[in-house]
Amino acid sequence: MSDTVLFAFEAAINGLTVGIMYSLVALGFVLIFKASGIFNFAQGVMALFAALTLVGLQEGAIPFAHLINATFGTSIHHFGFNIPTLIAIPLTIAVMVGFAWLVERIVLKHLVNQEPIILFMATIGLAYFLEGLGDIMWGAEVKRLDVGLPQGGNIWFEENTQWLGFGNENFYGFYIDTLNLYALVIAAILVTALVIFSQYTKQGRALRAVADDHQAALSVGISLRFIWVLTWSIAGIVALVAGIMWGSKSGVQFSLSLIALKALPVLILGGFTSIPGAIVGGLLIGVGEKLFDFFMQPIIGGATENWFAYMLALAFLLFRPQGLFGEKIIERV
Amino acid sequence: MLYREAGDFKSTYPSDNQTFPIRFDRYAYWALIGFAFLVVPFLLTDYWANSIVIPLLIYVIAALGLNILIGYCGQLSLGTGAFMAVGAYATFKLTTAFPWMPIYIVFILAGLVTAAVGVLFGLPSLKIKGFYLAVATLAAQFFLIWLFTRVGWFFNDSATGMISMPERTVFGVLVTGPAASAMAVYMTCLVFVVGMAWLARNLTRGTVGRTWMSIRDMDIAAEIIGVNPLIAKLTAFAVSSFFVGVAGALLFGVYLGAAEAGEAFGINKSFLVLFMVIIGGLGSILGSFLGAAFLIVLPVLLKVFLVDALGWPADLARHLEVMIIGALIVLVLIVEPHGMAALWRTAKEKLRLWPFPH
Amino acid sequence: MATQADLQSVPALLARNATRYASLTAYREKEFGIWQAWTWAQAAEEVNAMALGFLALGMERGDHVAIIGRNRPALYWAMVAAQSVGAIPVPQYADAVAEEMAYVLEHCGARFAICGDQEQVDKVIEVQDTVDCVETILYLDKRGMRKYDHTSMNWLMDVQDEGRAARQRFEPELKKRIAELNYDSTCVMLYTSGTTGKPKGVVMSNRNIIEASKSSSEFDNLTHREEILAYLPMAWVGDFIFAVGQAYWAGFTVNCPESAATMLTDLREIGPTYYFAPPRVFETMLTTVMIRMEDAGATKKKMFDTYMAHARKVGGLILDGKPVNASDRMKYRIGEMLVYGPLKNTLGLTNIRVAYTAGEAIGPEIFDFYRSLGINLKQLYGQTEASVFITQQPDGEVRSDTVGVPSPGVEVRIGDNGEVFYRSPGTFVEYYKNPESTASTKDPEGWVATGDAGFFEEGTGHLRIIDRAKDVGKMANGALFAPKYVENKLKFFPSILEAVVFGNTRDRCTAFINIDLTAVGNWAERNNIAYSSYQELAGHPQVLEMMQGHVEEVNESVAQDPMLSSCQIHRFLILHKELDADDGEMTRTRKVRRRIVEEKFADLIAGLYEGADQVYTETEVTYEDGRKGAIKATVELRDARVFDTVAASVAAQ
Amino acid sequence: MTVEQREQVPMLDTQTEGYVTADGRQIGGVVMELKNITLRFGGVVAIKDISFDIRHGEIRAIIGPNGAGKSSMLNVISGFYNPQEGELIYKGYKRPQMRPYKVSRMGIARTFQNIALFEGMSVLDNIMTGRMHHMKAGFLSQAFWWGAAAREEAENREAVEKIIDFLEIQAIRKTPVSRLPYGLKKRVELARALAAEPQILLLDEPMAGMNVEEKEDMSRFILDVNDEFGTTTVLIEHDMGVVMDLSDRVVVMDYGKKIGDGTPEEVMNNQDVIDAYLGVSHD
Repeated sequence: MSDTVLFAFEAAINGLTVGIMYSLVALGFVLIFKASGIFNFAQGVMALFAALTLVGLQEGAIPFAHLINATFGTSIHHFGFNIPTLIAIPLTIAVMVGFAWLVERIVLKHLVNQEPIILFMATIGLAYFLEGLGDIMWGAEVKRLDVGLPQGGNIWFEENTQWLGFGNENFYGFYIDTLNLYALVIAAILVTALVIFSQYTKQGRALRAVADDHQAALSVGISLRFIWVLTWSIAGIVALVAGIMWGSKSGVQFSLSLIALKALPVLILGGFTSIPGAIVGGLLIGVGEKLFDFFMQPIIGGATENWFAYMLALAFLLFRPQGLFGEKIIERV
Repeated sequence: MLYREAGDFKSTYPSDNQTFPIRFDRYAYWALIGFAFLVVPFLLTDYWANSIVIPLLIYVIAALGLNILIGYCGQLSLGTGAFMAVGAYATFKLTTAFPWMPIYIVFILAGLVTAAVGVLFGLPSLKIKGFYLAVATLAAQFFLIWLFTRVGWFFNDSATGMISMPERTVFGVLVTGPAASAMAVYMTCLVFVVGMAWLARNLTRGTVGRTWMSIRDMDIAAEIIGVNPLIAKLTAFAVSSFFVGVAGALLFGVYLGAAEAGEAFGINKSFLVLFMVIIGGLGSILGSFLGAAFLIVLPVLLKVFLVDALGWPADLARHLEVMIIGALIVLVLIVEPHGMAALWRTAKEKLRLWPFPH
Repeated sequence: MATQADLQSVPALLARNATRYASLTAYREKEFGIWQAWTWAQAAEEVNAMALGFLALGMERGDHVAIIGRNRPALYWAMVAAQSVGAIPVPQYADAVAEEMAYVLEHCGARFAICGDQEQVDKVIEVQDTVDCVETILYLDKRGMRKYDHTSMNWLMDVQDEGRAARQRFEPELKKRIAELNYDSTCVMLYTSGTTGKPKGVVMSNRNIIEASKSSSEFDNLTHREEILAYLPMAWVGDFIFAVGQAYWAGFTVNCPESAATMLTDLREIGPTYYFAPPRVFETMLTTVMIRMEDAGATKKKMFDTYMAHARKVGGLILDGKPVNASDRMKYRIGEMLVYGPLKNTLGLTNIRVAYTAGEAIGPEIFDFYRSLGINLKQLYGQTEASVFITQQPDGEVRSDTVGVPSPGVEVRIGDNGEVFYRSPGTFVEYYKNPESTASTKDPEGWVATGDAGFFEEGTGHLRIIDRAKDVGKMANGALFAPKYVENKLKFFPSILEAVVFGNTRDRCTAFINIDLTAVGNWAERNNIAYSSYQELAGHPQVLEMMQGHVEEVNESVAQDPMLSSCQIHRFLILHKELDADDGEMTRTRKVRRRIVEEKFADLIAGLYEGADQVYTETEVTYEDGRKGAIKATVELRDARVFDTVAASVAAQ
Repeated sequence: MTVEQREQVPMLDTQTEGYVTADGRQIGGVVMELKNITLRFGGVVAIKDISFDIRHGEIRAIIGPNGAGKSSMLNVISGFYNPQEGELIYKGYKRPQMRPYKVSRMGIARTFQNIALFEGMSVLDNIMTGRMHHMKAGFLSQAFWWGAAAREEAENREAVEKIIDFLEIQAIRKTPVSRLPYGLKKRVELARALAAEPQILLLDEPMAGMNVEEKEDMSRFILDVNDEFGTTTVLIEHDMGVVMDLSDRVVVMDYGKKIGDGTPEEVMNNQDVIDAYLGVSHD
């Protein structure tokens, strides 16, 4: 079997794992969009913020240390103790829930029944705010995030895929980062959890009710504000997961918030209101851009990941504006 | 309070829908123009020119452009940075390819090139709206930047991958390159700002403007009463991109002097200009000025205050700035979705009704 | 250049202006969103064309031409055009109901009726069932006229076009007719809405109008630069003098508002330099100012009050050029910048050079309010029969309680019964078809009885009007009874719109009161008192309380004046309906028709004197559309504290 | 031959005779004829095989219970929906499928059931937008406010002011429409439609949600418009009384089918119509 195919195949697999990231972020988008019709641009930054907070807690860093030092000329950095991951994660979740609550209190409450575009811009503002806040709280330098997920190539997988070479001697089996396997699993678990939550819990049903029809939901006495806090909290948790994945792979840094932008085309493909859509879309884009880059690199040069997703989405929009899973809109006057 | 409108009546339609119908405003406007052209040039120091005045003027043009697209025609765009890049690279290619070409012409041509590109990326707007369109424009943003950084032709295969502006003169006065005097650069920018603000006003006051606004307010109804959405949207994209392109051309040509698409015109530029428009006021020419001024002056103030005065590390100040801007956006949208321009309007109304509260 | 001799008619003045002020603006009208303007030359052409058109329609010398509609240039032109062909314009009140109109048309035998719009045309057509003199109807506003039978009807603009077309044929005839006009030919006929009985047609010669306009223009040295807003009813002599007489004499610009609804905005846009308004207009203006300031923030309110207080202190003096110390002047200047200037601006009074009020007494604080702002508001005393001017206040001698000194060319004397008589070039020719009342008003030497009682102040030589002569009566105890004097004092309270005092030949005085719905209504809101109608508010105990307070205040001040102290009000009630011209209780110029009120509300008056606490009554009312209905109410009667003065008994001897 | 050329062709077919209305107005020949129009949304049939004509200068009413397909009918005429079957003959020519803005350029203007004004613009600008087709100034002339643009602006403002005066909305000329009460908005929308100087004026429930005197005003305006400009008017209305006073001929629809067509009197005495209104045939 020829190298190209194999390498293409490997590229695809890596794409798949990157795709999971996109899917996770997109997932957050979809949740909030379904529940409140808000297009939450800050989702990516939330992931970054969550990751930063987690790291900070683990290291027992002092929040706003830089700020304090700058103002009082002190030079404090750490409390001098570390918080075990298993405690740090719940704490971080708590922080994200708190954040969700604040967002509802301070922002959303005042922006009800504004046009979606205004809300969208508000979330852009939110993203900036959160980004600045994260940097000020925990410092801007790139951080290693280790939640005990094994790193490095996965020998087992490599050995057990060698036979696919069919005697091609410079093929030693597919290389894949163990972390990515975990990522796959965790993502799967997360989605299932979400599904179960929305199917079998009271809040979950309320959430779906709101997603289907605001007015109706309100009329049966579901508190919209509660739902918002809820969805933003969940989005926060999803963000944390995404943050952990990305963070432990390539360190916690600003680039993380850029995947937020990547999530946009994902949504275009998947449709704004469909959870499976988000997952599929994410994977599609992930695989797509890797393969595209793999084949195009020699012809038009590399780094096409920067734009491939958007161009794909654009092309898509022109032919199926409502996305893969969205339903057609009939205009009326 | 300052207004004396009694006896200020209109006996022709042109005088009735002139830009400043109220006598007092008219005088104020001319006074300001006079000040900008006759006084400022002689007070201008290099520090002021480079840290505030010139970037301010350039971004006003960009904000005007984006405001036409979002504020007047209701088409959301996140590709401003890339379109500025188009303007910049067009300037570079034109100046290097046709050394004889007068620099002002170059800037205008650069604008036109951008307009063409803008129309191209505006085409999807005929089928898609809102966030979807935003994504389409993101495609422009990333694709174009990628193009400018990857394809050697655009930067004449310079080793650094950067483009740098050769020296050009107007009436024998050097206006580009590091040696250009602050005054010359200022004057160049001022001329463009005044000219383009005037264009923007003309376009928004008449038929074109009304077609744009009708599309913004209710596109279906607009089409049914006879607005051709194709023309309306594409003209909006063209004009908007033209403005943004010129802004980019000036930014590179007279201000930066050298640039690399990646940093100079990244997605953050898009957001910066977007914020100027939001904070300043959607659908308001004045707003574009206010917004640009605000977001140019704010960082300088913060720097002066935090870094120079309090001696904070620069990066910390940066982060605080980002945070504050973000918070401001949210605040503005909550308090006054129509931005500073709207606040100004209300203030003015109060003045006109003075001493009555309403 | 035209000399005095050949300026003996309004058309002649127009001809002069068409050359002297050719390119200056004669008329402006807010229409289609902008101020359409006509220069004197253009105006002359329009009038000329219209006159030719009238000739084409066979308008004859001495024909009466009824003009019915709101103030519009074309209607003013119609009047002058009519004069040009030797006919007599008869402007009428646009808001007159059909009957009133019927009487006037009948009485003057108008052959032509020129209407502003469909509404007026409909009225005339309705009248035509009974009145057969009207041969031709012309209208100005085409709107909705398409369906009408046009056999004897025409659009004014078409008439003009016909005129233009027929210039060749009629030019000579028109020239001839204009030439015939002289000082003695009739200029206009105006119907006085006499406070009693049917209106009388006052015949005014060119001499009356032009002389009056001339001398009054000189009195206030009005120039061609003045701007006035023509918003007063065209049928009122004042409007004719200001918008035609003086305007043509001085050559200044007449501005017509777009509609009643936009009057205030239009006033503000034009910013007149010469302005007339009856007291009630100034009154409502002041009330609205005060109401609007109520909602102002504390600091602003404070600033407003302090500076207004200061204005009251020195504003008037500064306006009269009296000495005021530097610091006060300074403070006034600041006030001008912060309050007075902006206030005048929002009211549209910034450019006022001369403003007049007349017709009724004006409340001192209202009067002073405007003067303190630096607006040269003055009072004049006049009548239709006098072509307005009898007395005027010269600059610098302005007070709220007098009506000034005799206007130039006017002789004034006080009859032994205290009635005011005058004689002037402005004095009217006669009452049309009514020699006896002509004789009873105007004696052979040309002295005219005003029907008002008054006296000249020692020292100043200013005239003071107490009341209508016939209303000044004697009380049972022989003391002097001057109801108007007391009523005015009452009406000076913003919350009182109208008051009627009774007591002639009786032992004590009583009063009806109409509350001001705006002022009291606003007060009610602030004290969250709910009310649904005038009637309900009028019946509210707290309102009664307030009125009681006012009445007693008045009594106290009346008590000061030995001559009139017995006019104190012993009992009063708040009337359950607003006095209204449509019900004949007032004239169109809103003067109370005392007799009619007395008859109509006899039961209430009886109640007041029998000392009842409540009276149940039913009153017939006419709605705007002419339908009739009845208001039922139980009115509460109140006693008021009176202040006895030794003087009262003295006067009684 | 293109749409624009068609526009030039003098209207009306000569065969059909006009008629004279009760109040003695001369009604001309057929301006528009709808033949066997059928409109579906997916499975749903909104309009089923409907035919009727509209004559020059008449006031034509379409009535029927909710969901009868009245609005859909109007949308077909204004080109917003394209019927799957049937044809629409306008001024003697079959009208091909075309974008709504082209339809409006052929002299068809309309108002909307739930007001569709441009909330962000002043009353004046809204009405000016209605005159789109009368503004021909080129883009550059606009940009530099040279001759044509400035001149056109003034000329069209004049035309618009006539309409403002006609509908008695001088006082709100420069107010942003978002600040207007419902009744006035309706009036402004009518003004915007009139500004186009249409040959056919479509009114979709012009009096929905108005109080009595607002209705009276609106009726007066509709009649005056028809009277002053001789505009052919097609209106949808619920209020039977109003329809009977206003309209010359009435089409009655129910469940997408035509159940009656004729003068108000005829329609009133039509059994199907009565049933439909009493809801006999329904639920």
